[in-house]
Amino acid sequence: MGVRLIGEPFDPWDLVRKREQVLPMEKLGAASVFVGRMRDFNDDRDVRGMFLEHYPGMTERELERIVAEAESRWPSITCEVAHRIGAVDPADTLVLVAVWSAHRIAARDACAEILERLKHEATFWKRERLTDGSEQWVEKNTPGH
Amino acid sequence: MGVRLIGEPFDPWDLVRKREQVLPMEKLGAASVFVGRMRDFNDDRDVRGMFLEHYPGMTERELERIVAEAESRWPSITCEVAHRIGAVDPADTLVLVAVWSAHRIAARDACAEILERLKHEATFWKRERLTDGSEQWVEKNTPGH
Amino acid sequence: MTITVQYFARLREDLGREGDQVTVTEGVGTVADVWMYLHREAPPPRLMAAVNQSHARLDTPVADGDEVAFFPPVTGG
Amino acid sequence: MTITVQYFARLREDLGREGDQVTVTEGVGTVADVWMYLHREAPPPRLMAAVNQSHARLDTPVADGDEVAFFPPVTGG
Repeated sequence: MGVRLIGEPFDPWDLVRKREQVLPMEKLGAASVFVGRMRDFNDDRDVRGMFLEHYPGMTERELERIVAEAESRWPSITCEVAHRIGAVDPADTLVLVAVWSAHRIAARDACAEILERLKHEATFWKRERLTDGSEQWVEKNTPGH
Repeated sequence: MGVRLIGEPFDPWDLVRKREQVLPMEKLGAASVFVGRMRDFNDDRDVRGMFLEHYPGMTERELERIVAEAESRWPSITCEVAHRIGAVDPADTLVLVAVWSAHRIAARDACAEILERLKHEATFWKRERLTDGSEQWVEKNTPGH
Repeated sequence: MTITVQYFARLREDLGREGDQVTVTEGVGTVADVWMYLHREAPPPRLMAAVNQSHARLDTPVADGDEVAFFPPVTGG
Repeated sequence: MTITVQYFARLREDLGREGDQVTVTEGVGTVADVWMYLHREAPPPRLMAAVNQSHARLDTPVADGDEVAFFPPVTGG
């Protein structure tokens, strides 16, 4: 399991590649990866920037719990999860969920499940900065399934 | 739409990153990527290598049709699909399906749909080389949903 | 009984502080009781809570030394 | 009517050749007819086919100049 909070811009594909360098890739026929990025719009608002607040200590624990529960449900998987914290610009990566497995169904299902649980359980809160300089908290995430 | 057949080992994350350099990433909040690799086992067989035969002309057309139909069903998506052909070693990437969208559900659903249709419609055939030197054709793909 | 309370995100801004300290001898047995004791009103709708950095419900019991957090719905990912 | 036939994968190996040429004046109207004409037996189970590089069924019509392909179930990805 790899879970990390990152306070500056990062390249998700670099994280994925680095993790693969220490995995037995000849055993892992499937990799399912989700990358979420900051858009410069949300609903009908133009968004210029964002701040990602978290609950130090609890956020890491929640991410580790979510991944551990996925690994217990799909024992064959290997996971890498990263989440941005702090001040974020449009197009920056907010979240990476990468799941490797021998077979595609476990990788795909576990990747989707980890992302949905992260979005509804992990203690992050987004505050948007709009083009007029005002700021507002995002009220809630949209359901994913 | 990007669809390509590749005759030598390639880094799927490099392809993804290069494509992103020409995409409006501040509009694309979600990227869903699947990478399939050659395993050194299949069912209970140890596999030493593989040859990927295809139908030149038709294979490209089928991939383009599959992607075009996904883009018509999910109009917001952008896709990159690559598939290896020829002689392949364990851990080599066989297939990349990357889908970008403003929202995660379209990206995830389209990525899964393109992969399943590719596996059951695109004209590729795998011949495995086993550890005793014998070769055999893979009979069929396993259902993905 | 002493309980440390933390607030996050919009709730922290609305309340104008990062946390509170609760020191009581009786009448505070659950997460909801902690909120009521501090704010003299029922917890607002959609309030989320944690006890010792694990998600909790309003009827989750609290004990001496616990860290209780209140926050709005999470919006990560 | 002239039809170019191609075989792929295991079928190509089993037949020992990459393709056939069909030149007939009548009696060959569908993909199944092409197979029957060339092999004097019904198409084997799970045989797949294409006409002019698009997936076809055994009852898909064929016409002069068509490219017909026969192959086993695909196994890409």
